[in-house]
Amino acid sequence: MPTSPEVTPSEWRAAAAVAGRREPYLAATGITCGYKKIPVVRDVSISVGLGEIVLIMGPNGAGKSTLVKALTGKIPLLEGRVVLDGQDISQAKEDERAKRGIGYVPQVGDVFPTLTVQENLEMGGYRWPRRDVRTHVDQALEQFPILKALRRRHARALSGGERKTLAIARALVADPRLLILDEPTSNLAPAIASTVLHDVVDGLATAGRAVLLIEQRVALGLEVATWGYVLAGGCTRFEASGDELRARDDLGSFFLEHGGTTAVPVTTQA
Amino acid sequence: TAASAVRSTNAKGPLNEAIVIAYTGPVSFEGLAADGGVYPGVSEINAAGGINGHKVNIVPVDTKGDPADAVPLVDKLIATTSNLIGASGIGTASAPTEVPILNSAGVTMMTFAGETAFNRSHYKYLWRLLPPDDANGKAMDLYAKSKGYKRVATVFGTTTGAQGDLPGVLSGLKGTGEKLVAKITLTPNQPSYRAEVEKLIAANPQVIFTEQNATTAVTFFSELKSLGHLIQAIGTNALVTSSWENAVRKAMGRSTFKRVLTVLSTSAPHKTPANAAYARALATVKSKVGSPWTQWEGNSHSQAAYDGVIVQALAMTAAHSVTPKVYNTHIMAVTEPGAGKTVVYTYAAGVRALKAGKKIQYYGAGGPIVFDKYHNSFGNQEAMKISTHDNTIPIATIPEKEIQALG
Amino acid sequence: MNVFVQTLGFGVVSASIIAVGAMGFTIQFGLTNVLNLSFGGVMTVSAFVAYLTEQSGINIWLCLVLGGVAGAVLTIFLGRTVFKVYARRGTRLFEMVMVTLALGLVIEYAVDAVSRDQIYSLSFPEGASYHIGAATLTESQLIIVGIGIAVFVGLERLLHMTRLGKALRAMAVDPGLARSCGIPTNRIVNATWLISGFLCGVAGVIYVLNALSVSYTTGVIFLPSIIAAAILGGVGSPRGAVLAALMLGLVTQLVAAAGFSAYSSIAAFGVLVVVLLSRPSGVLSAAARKVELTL
Amino acid sequence: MGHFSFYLSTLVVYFGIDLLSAWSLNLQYGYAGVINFAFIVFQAAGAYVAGAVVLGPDTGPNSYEHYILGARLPFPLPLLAGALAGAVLSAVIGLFAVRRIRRDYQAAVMLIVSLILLQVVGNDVHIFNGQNGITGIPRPLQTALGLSLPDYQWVYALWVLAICVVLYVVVERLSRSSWGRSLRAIRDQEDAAAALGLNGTLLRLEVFIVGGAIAGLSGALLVEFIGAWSPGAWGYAETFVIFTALLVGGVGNNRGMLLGTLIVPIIVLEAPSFLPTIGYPGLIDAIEWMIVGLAWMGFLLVRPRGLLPERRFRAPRPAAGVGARHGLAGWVARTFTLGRPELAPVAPVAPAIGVVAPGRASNGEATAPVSPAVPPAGARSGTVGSEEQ
Amino acid sequence: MTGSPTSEAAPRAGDHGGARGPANGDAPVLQVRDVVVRYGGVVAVSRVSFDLFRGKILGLIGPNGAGKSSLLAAIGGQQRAKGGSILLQGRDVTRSAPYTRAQHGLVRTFQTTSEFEGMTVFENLLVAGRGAVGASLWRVVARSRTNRAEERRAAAKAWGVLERFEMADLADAYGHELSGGQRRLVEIMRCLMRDPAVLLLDEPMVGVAPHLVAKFINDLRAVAAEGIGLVIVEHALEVIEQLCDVVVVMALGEVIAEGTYAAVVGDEGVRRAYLA
Ligand SMILES: Nc1ncnc2c1ncn2[C@@H]1O[C@H](COP(=O)(O)OP(=O)(O)OP(=O)(O)O)[C@@H](O)[C@H]1O
Ligand SMILES: Nc1ncnc2c1ncn2[C@@H]1O[C@H](COP(=O)(O)OP(=O)(O)OP(=O)(O)O)[C@@H](O)[C@H]1O
Ligand SMILES: [Mg+2]
Ligand SMILES: [Mg+2]
Repeated sequence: MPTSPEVTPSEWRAAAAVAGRREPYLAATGITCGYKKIPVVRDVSISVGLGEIVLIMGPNGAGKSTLVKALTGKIPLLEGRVVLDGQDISQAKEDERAKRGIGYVPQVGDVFPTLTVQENLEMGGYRWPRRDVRTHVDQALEQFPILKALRRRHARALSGGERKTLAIARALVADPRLLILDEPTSNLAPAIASTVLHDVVDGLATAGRAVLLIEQRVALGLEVATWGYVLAGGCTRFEASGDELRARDDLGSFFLEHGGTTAVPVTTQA
Repeated sequence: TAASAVRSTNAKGPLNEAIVIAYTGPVSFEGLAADGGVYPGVSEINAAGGINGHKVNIVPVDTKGDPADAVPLVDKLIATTSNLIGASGIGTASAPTEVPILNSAGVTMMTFAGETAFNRSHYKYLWRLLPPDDANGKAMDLYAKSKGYKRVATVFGTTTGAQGDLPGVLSGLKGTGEKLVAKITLTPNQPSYRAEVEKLIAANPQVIFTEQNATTAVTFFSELKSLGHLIQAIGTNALVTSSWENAVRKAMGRSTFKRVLTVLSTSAPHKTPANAAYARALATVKSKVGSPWTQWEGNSHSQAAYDGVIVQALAMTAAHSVTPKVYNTHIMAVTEPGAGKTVVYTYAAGVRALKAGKKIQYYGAGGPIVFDKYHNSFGNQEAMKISTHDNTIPIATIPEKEIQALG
Repeated sequence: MNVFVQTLGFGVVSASIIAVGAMGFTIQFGLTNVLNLSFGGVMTVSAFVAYLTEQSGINIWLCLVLGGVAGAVLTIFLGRTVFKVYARRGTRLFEMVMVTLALGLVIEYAVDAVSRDQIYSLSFPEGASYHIGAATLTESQLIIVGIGIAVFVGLERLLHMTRLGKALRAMAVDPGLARSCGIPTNRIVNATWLISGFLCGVAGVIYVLNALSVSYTTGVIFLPSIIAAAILGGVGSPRGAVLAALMLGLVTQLVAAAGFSAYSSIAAFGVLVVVLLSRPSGVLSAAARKVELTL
Repeated sequence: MGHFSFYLSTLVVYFGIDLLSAWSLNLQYGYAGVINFAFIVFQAAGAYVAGAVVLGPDTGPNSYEHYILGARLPFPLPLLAGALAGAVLSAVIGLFAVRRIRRDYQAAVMLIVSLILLQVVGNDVHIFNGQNGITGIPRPLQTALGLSLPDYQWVYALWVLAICVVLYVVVERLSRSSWGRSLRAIRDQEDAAAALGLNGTLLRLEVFIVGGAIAGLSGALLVEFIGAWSPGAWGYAETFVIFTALLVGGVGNNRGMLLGTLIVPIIVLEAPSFLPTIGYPGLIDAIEWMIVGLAWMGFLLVRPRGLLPERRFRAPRPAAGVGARHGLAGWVARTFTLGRPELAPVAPVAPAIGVVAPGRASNGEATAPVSPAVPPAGARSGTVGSEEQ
Repeated sequence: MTGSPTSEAAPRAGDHGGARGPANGDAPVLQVRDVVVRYGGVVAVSRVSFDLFRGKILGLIGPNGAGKSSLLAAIGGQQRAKGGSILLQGRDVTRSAPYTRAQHGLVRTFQTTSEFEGMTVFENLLVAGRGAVGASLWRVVARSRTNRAEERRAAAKAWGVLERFEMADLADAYGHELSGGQRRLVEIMRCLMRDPAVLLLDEPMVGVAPHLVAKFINDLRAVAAEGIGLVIVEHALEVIEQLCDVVVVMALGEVIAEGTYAAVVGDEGVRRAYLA
């Protein structure tokens, strides 16, 4: 299988521009990463521009979470480069990347169980000066009123959805320039899921932030995505704009049929 | 059998004397005391030309005071040591495991282990140079009685040695008629013994019988002192080590220490030529023994260890053999007093006398050595004050007969 | 009766000694998830530092601070040079316990070698005596109790009121997530080591002030009580550690006063077992079950 | 030579006994996750009881030992008594210690139990004679066999090894059985395992008792060999020696224990005793311990999973038709197309940045090509294979 | 497993009695009566009741924090019910330990995945697969022959399930090496290994690729068809719509509506509490 040779950021930008993308805020090129030095994701390049909502899709075990773990610095890169806002952050530590404006809501392990809701939110605002934390926390609570009543509760004593909500709110407290959400709608009731995607995610993009979204409920993700990547077996196999994905007649008819809530096709058994 | 240690009488190369004892662990002081006797003894022998022309080496074996650790080490000793002429030490804690192995391998043992189990032992190769622990305990009773004490308290740690002496103390008290007002057992190395101290004070004894390790003693006596009740204490022979004395002396204060504490130990005449020889030999090995080296001079355990080595060597000379199987039967011959025997105080003198065809009685640094049929040598006990580590001041002697008479 | 009152007062002193160590231990265990059995070795070293400085005639309370500093320095040194290396290699909880144990052995016997296997005793003026109720306590004992209280108040405030404290707690449950929040976990871990090391050192010194002798086994002998108090109180909770230390201190002294001195520490440990049994769910939290080393 | 063989037989006996201990711990820790820092207590229980039931009646004023019912049980009953003692003590301690508490707390509780019992037995002369312990335990059948001590030792060593072989089979079978699997399930996720019908406390108690019986047996074998037993022989540090053997050998691998026990007792017990004598007494020992500690740490750094790590269970593949690839093609087809095969992806195209060739994308073709579903073969099998030894 | 679900008219009983009324004169497999769950001061579930019959699928929906998981915990025994009673196949199990309930035929999945991390995927399935044989040493020793047969059966079944959920490649992967969705699949496959009387599923489809969701739906239908009672909590409403015979809506710990899916989503109160 042909793999791309070394790609410089400028080439990348050129390619992206032609494809009708915005200038990348985060550009990851030739990423190879995995666990214990054994690659799971191989030679993947993706980018997110400010104002974009980029969706990553793919079957279970495709390497989506692994890829974003490499972007946030949770696992080391085996190859490739991560450039954030023109600066190479490939070697930067996780907390360093967070300070530079990458927010991250992991798929699992997304809150501090032994801290209260309030304290969790405060931790989200760790990068702010002390006196500003309060206002950021309050803003986040405004967005998710469900958390207000739970402020003093330990995070381990939340329901699944409350917990996910808290995780998202915590990431918002940091007011990141790039927010990475790994399956944010899981465990969320439809109403909150839709708030998250349409108000929060869309709102961030409108406000000029970059959002990288992983969704297994593909249709839901596509509602807001401006660009989509399909990942499988650790490689990107396909990418297209959100419009294009939505426009494909087969997909379109499917979404219409199912009210757009999720992509649950019902197939006959093979 | 294959188990005899030295097969040839005409051994080649140096002879090996083992010290099988705990150098580490809770009873590590035994190892130091053994070293304090064996090293000078061997040095004296070598200085006098060795045994039948052979030089002697020392092989220390650290049993850690743990029988399970001791077994493979002793087996290894027997397996890997050529010309093994004997074993010294055989400390209290693991003696019961080691003795059978060494005995069946035919290694002569010179021990100061206090176990009452050996009071009637049938081990052919085992010789004990110090009285058993309970004799020491009874001597304490007798001394207290002689001082007119009526109300006594025992304060013993739970270590092996302490538990060996305690039965003697208790059984002795029945004979002396003193009243036991408190029997306190100290779990070693606690940060405080406040409750025990309070209890002791409440019982209002006139004197304390005691044996505890240094850490325990420091804490216990400082608390006793800080509550203003530091009364007279009588200790066992295990307290005569410089590290114990230093630690406790500092905690009590120098003059208090001397005033309060009396120690009972096997009596050792200080002025015999044997003592002088021992002191000289000790000086030649001062870098090899626990410091300060002078402390071992008056230590009954060290004296016993020293005597043990000399006795072995003299027996070998008398038997014209370095094989334990052969010389073991000559041991009594060089120690027993008897009419017409030449009394010798040093190895060199003994060898000279034997060469001259005389029968000898070795009179040791720890006094005369008289083995009974169970190979035990008893002796007088002595009460003493400790002024500095190498300066003990005898104040009374408790004759062996009185101790035996007590039960 | 009087004996009991006396011992009660004294139980508080023992409790304070245990509590200081247990608080140091508990925050290290709670925040880095390392059940650090080399803690005993560090206490010994600090105790020796205090002994040596005391020998050179420095005021004993200054020695206490020096001992604490020694503990802090040694702990952070070990943390950075030893524990971290293992954590990077992905050493897990249990193996780490074994590492700390081995390290404890190394320290213990290094001290043994340097101290020539000897016991060193301190003669330290105990100062005036005070009668509090029926109990008599010396000045230094009162100061020890004071230290215990001060450490407790300080730690509680630190953990629950300050940002550093909250970050410490956050990191304890999920270091990865903490990092992705931008918390500089490295610095925070260092802070933990410094604090717990300092407390460990202080504990070693006040233990020796009470027992009045120090040898290479001092810390190892003291360690079980500290671990017991830390666990009884719930790992990571200074409040719990203090309560547990009080319980252990009083039980030990009362049982001894009742005449079962051989069983006093046994009784104290028995309390631990009983309490752990009666509230197994209290110490079992879903979050805490899957602990990850935070180094 | 004769002497060396004598020494060797001793080492073989110790090796066998440590091996039993390591298996017992492996069962408890490697499979059930119970960190039994009180291990040595169960070995001690076996040793004391096995010793005390052969000592016979009190022998008079000079014997200071306390005996159990004055029994003088014949071989091999003492061994069984030892195993039983280990099992019973395990059951008693297990009743509180293996309940559901945090694993590290459990470890600490066990450590403390170990300290408590050592103190109780050491401080109280009425229980197995306090610090002095029991001594003079006869070696089984020594007189009956009429062998010299060295020969007898070899017989004994073979006897121990025979027991090891039997127990290897037992332990290996148990740990591979569905019971062993249940233990591991409980260890990993007690809630989930309980929801599948497994009683965690019972399972842990069972493994605790089985381990305790093996420990007791090892203690009995040991005491019959050395002939004495006292608190000096079961300080809690002894437990850590076995645990180290476990770690060195590889947790969860019964064969690894062979290596572990071969290496650790030799490092811990034998190698240092070959060091030359220097300095004051005790210095060598201190240095030895430092070396042991450093070696131990070094090992954990270099081979943290042990010499023979736990073996991954390889599920036996059924004959055919299984293991077909599942990849992108299927996923896209099923996700986007409602199973309409005509939209299944067609042509292979370069992945990553080359996927959307600028020219083609700009002309707005609606059907961007999709690369075929070829999972990177190396990725999966590589990940799995990484754990293999 | 049976036919095309799109064509198949799942037994969506139009009458209210679908899951509530006895389908064929059966007694309910699971009866929940006035169950209360409290955490300290928080009342998570207050007096909830329902009956579940053989072969029926009950959907439990409601906003986040409504008390759905708490209710499942009370039924499964992970949380002690502070009031009310739970009858499993007519047996009162309100105070039983979770493993007893499981042995009496109740199997559940958890909202946060609970794979056995130190075991391979295949072993994960085997643990679920055998009856109660590995549950105690005694049974393993005493029933070694039955045991072996049972193991073989379980292994065969495991391969089938693995194949179906495209996890056969990963049979030998450890639980801790799985992706989020794969962990969920293990959870799902584990409960399909069992032949329970009652199956409780707490958001089983979260993070699972859509086509596998479809398969799983089919499987659940087949499971129900075998006469097993199912309770499923899910926020993906189309799953509930396709699957459930009856839907119970909870909010703030109480049941606010129940009935068929259509009836329930049409309900004004439900719209306000959940869907808005
Ligand atoms: N351990 C706990 N301690 C205190 N309150 C708790 C605890 N667990 C859950 N709660 C509270 O109980 C209520 C019900 O929680 P539950 O998990 O049952 O909700 P749920 O319906 O499953 O929600 P979700 O859809 O978000 O999973 C919530 O308000 C939650 O905050
Ligand atoms: N800690 C790990 N160690 C080894 N392999 C892992 C680990 N985590 C994930 N993997 C493997 O890497 C592959 C990719 O996992 P990843 O979590 O990135 O998948 P994903 O695309 O996020 O899937 P999902 O949609 O199921 O969350 C999977 O096949 C998984 O088995
Ligand atoms: Mg994922
Ligand atoms: Mg829930």
